[in-house]
Amino acid sequence: MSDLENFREETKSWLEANCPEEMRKPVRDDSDVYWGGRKATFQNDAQKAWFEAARDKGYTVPSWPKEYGGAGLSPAEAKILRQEMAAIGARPPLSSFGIWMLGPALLKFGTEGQKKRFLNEIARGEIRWCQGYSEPGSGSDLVSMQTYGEDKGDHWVVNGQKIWTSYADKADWIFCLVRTNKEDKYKGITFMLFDMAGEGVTTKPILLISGNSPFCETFFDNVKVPKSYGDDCPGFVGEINRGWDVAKYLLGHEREMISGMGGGDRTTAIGTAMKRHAAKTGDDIDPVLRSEMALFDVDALAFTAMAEKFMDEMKAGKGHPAQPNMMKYVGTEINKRRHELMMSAGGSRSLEWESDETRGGKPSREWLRTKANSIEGGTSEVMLNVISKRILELPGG
Amino acid sequence: MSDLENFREETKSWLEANCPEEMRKPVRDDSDVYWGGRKATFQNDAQKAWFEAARDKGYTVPSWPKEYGGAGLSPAEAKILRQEMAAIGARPPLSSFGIWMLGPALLKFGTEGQKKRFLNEIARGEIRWCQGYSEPGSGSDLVSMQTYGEDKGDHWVVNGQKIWTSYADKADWIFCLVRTNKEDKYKGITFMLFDMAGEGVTTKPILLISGNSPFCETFFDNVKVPKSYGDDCPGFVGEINRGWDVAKYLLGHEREMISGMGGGDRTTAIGTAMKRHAAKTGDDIDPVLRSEMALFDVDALAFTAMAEKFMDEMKAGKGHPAQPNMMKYVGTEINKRRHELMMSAGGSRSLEWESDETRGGKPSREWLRTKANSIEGGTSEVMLNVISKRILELPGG
Amino acid sequence: MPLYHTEDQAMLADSASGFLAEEGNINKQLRHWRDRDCKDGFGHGLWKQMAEMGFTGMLVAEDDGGLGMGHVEAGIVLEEIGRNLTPSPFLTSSVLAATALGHASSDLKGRYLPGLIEGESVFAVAIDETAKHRPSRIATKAEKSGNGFKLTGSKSFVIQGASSDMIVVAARTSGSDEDEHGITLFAVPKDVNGMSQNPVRLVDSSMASHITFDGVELDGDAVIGEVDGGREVLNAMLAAGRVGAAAEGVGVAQGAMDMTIDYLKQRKQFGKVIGEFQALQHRAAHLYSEVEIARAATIKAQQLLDEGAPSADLMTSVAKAKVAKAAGLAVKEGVQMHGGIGMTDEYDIGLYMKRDRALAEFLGDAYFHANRVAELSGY
Amino acid sequence: MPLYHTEDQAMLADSASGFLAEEGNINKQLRHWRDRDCKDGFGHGLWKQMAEMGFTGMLVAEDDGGLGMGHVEAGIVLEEIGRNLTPSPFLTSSVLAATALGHASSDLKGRYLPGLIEGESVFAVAIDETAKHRPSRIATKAEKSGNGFKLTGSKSFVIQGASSDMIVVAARTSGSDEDEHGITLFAVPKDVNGMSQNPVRLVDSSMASHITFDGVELDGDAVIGEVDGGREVLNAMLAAGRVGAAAEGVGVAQGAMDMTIDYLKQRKQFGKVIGEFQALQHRAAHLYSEVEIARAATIKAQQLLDEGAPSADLMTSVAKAKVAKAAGLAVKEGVQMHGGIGMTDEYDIGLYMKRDRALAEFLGDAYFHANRVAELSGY
Repeated sequence: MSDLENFREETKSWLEANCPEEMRKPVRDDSDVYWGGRKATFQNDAQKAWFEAARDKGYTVPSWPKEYGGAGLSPAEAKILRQEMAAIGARPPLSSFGIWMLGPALLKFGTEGQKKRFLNEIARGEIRWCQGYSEPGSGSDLVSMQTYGEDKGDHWVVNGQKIWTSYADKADWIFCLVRTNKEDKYKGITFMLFDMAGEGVTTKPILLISGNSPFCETFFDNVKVPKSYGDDCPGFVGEINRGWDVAKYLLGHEREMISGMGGGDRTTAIGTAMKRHAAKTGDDIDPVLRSEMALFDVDALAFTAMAEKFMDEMKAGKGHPAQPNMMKYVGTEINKRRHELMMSAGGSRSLEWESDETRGGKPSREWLRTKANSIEGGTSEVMLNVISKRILELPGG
Repeated sequence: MSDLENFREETKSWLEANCPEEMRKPVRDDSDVYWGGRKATFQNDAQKAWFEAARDKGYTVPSWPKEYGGAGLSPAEAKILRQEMAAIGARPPLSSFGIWMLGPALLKFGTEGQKKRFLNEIARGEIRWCQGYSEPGSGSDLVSMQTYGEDKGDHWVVNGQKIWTSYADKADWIFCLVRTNKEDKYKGITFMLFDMAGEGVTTKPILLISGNSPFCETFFDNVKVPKSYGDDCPGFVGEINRGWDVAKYLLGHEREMISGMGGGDRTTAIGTAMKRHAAKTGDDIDPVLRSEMALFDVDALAFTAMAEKFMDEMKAGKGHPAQPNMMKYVGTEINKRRHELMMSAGGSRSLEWESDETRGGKPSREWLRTKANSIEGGTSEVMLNVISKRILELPGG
Repeated sequence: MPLYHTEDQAMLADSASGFLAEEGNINKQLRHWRDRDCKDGFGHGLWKQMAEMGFTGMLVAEDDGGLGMGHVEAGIVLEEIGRNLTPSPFLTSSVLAATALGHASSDLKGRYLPGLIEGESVFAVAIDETAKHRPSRIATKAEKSGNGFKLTGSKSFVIQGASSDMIVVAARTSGSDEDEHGITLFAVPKDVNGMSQNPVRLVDSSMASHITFDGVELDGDAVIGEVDGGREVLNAMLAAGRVGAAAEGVGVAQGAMDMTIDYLKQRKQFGKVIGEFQALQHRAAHLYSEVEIARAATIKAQQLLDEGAPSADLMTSVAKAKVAKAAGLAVKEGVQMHGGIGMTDEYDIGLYMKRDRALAEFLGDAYFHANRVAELSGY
Repeated sequence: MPLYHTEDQAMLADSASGFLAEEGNINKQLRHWRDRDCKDGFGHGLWKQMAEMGFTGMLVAEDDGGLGMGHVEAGIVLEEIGRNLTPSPFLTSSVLAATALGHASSDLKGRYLPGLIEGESVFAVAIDETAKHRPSRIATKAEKSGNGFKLTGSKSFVIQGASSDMIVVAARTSGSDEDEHGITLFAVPKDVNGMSQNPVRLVDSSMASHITFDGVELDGDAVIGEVDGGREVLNAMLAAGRVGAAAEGVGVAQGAMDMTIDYLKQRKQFGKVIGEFQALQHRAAHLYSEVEIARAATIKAQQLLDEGAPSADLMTSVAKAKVAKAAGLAVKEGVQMHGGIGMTDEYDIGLYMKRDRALAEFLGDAYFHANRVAELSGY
């Protein structure tokens, strides 16, 4: 039996022994997700047991090196673990922006000291991170951000405001873009790391048109950010004033994550579900709406094939490097259309905002929430700009 | 009985007496249109009789002053004539770019001598004019035209090329934009008038994707254009180097003519006709195509109302002066969609290019011809630019 | 008649826009009542003011104490209501119910119209029985009992049902569910025994009721128009309501568009005002065209309806569908062009998106009416 | 299997694109034959060359002397055919007819396949009987007569019918016009008595025949597959032809798009290359996305068909519809972005528009297949 086959057997039995039944049920909402951090509490014993078992095995971040809290799995082994977890529907033992965003950045740009400290804290779920990028004045034009850190020798004094900082009110630390040189737009930003519990940091949750959201506004009023947290552990990633390189890397990383979503995973026609739904309520689907669904399903099912092709090509290192922008553009636009059609099929019932029959207005709130898909993580307009420049190589503009 | 009622009665009886039966049948194709000019021949005696009666009455250009060959009708009288001619389906006795384009320009910018000579020639169908505007290098960006007239004192020597000159191969004279000052883009163009029979003028018909067309390429090789055709009759309209003012006026005029078209006049749903047509051939209309037709008919019938509103507002001097650009944009896009749907409804039969059943490929040739609607007389892109600048007052760009 | 407003109508438009911008604006009405979780979803004070402005009885015949105006005039008020997202009983009470009552006995008129004209009363209409608009199908039964009727069945999407003093209910007095004939309209007063309402808040913060009738006893004089002959009145009511909803939708579209164009002129990115980006300019210009056309179709439908022209029915569905499309585009482009802040409850553009959705669904969405255009055109 | 080409397939793509760009390009083939008003609409010389390249017998089983390749491989050739607008019998003969003959008796195979593989023979298929594709309805009758059949009826839109040595005809041997069962396919040789063809030139310069069968006598061995059981073979033929047409359509879209993007980089207006205008950039980027997705759907359908997966049928209609939409957008944007010269016969972009139209109609247009997607999905 090959090593990989061995590994698969071991993994199966380990999961069997360590992943409780309750942790094999689909995640219903955010309360089922364990985010870790200082203020974290467990939903139940099962969640605690599953997290701790995974943490001790390094399976909160399986492919990270052992010395940073991971299990040092090879890509092939990591894939097997994913497959076996999917097979039993195991929930992720730990979720966090540390794992998704800061981790990859540190693995690429961090010092040994930073990796040892911060990656282990992330892997062990001790520190929950949030991301400080956008500002009210700088959305698509991120690099125009103004939050400023004044150099005070061994530390900076940071003043300014960030927006769209997810879970800032729940996070312990923030990785944050701060301007440290007003002369140079691109080479004047530093990628800082600091504690949200520090003096002068306040957060305010943002109410969306769809209702409550994880997003916050975050304000910095003379926040002291040390340039070093000790031996070989600077308070910033990469070089001072070169934080934009780190940010760009993470944005690409983020876009790739998003580009996999948005209908790409769905393979059933919307019309099928909608007709079944309408039949329950004694409705039938209007012929013109039916046709719109048919035309949508052509686009959506074709995009499903595109998503599969995109993933296959990514794995094989084929395909244009800017292709994630196209996937993000189309995927989010399709998802918006899907919810428009679902609202139409649902009729007046789907307009209800708080009723029990709609579980608190799920259809309309989800419909409204999809409108952000084509804005967050790079607007559709920016995606189209990138496609025309980098893929079609159209000039200037 | 009021003067207008009198006029209506007189008009009725005059038409009754002078418009032959054959001239009350709908125009089938270009051969039914009398364009006048030196080389003109009449299709039949009826066409000759109708033209001559109208010419002698001044009804080839009813609202032009009598001294220029018109009948000097007031707007109210002209409207009555239009109504009564429409009532019996009378064909226009004479058609020409002289009537539609040059005439209005001369009435606004021409000298008395020019009006006396050229307007009378137009009204009497003696001279057929064509328009020399576009050049291969300058389509939407008309003012970048290069055809150059070198000043030789009492005349210019013109060299260059025009494109899209309708019926240039059949026309006697041309009104033509010629650059007379290379330093000033806008104030360096002269609106010249000259004889196509002169030395150095050659024309070449353009074959379109839809087949033969009235369009030509026109080449000028050292063409001599006199600055004057005699007392008070210069060889140009307006001032030298200020021809762009005349051209702009005519472009606006042209856009207003076009903006009335394109579905604006149609009031019956496309689906009705298409279903009848399909039934004849034993076909039924696919449900999704039917829905597309329904959605189209919503747009087309709504645009019919818009066209009526637009005309009413124009007559009353209401509405935004740039509104014709919107009408042109929407009208042409709707007309293109209409023919796409007609082709789909017609199926493989409508693909035929030469067959008798399709009268020589009428459906497919007309479909292809509509693709020029959103290009000629100002592209849809230019229309959208104008709307955003002049109506929405969006900045620069 | 030319397709633009007469001088009188232009004057009405001026006063309506001034009044509603002042008294009916988003902060004073929609947000005010929404944030207080008001059970009506609108303000009775404003309703009184609208009565003083002479709006409430616009469509009521002069003989019945109203102004005897037409749908063009009602549409002028509705467009301003749409532009300001003003929550009010105008569309349901002064357009739909008033149209039905126009066909009612002098007794019923006397009972209900004065309250409407005074802005004292609020009325609702109960037509739909499933989540999609399908007036061809009326299953709610009204059986003869004594010299009256007994009402049994259920209705949904009854806007402001729980706030209403009277509800116009379409019920079946004979024939089967899909029959053209056999419909009767009833004026059902609030608090009748056997009527239970389940009011729910909708996405646009308005209130709509699911109503069940469990053997509700009605006098014979509650009948509006002819017994079994209610389809005609129902159709008149639907036409008035649809062209009215179209007019309000034009206002929603215009309001969302104006707000977005303004934003394009202010918001800076990449060192320039985003309104300078040609891609956005072209989309804005296209949106402008669509809104203009939607308005033209609506005015045309209003005029035809006022003239009693046979083609009014077709044009009404054209207008309702076209407005739904144009307003839908306006709010989608509005949120997208506003970017992130367009998603926040703090900004108004999202409120336009919510209202547009509810309004488009009311009395038949774009798909319903496109299909109706095809059917009326014989295909 | 990953959704991209294997090394062998990539090699095939290289040789096919090189060969067709060189020998099958627009001037050498489409314009050449069109301007000579060629009665075939394609060149037999190129057909021979395609045989030498090994294309003609790609889908023919190895036991039958072919290469036994799949629809992915055939699609590679078809995409290049589409890109170059190469007129050829490949789609009708090597894909549609070859698929039918794969179900035929060894006798029929022996009679027809060698000629196909050699590039000597050309075959056509006769399915449609009205102007719209509707294979569910087969009215052309084949009555038993002696030990053979007698064919009566008419077919339309038979591509290259007049140039063909044999035509695969779908006829009814039992049941009524709309019946699933009772279809039989016949291999009808040219010049049989009672078959009259009316060949017409189509918008894309290809030739299509209206064919009438007036009691055409056929031997029993002309039957392909089972008597009355032809539906299965017909469906296999349709699936192969549709996914093939989709592949060719991807080539048409790509060719039109590439030509247009190039033009955007060269054409100057208002002092800059028009490709700098953001409105055109966004439309071009959107077009790129649509073409990419259409290609992905097509490859997916090809793979599923080669695997014999049950979902192949659904994905085939998805691909045919998506390609029609994407290619339709490519040629419309192509002509519009070229402006005036795009309307001239001198430029090639108009030829793409013409071919796209004919190809989209062939074996069912976007509306037909969108409706089919709905039906296959149970709504």
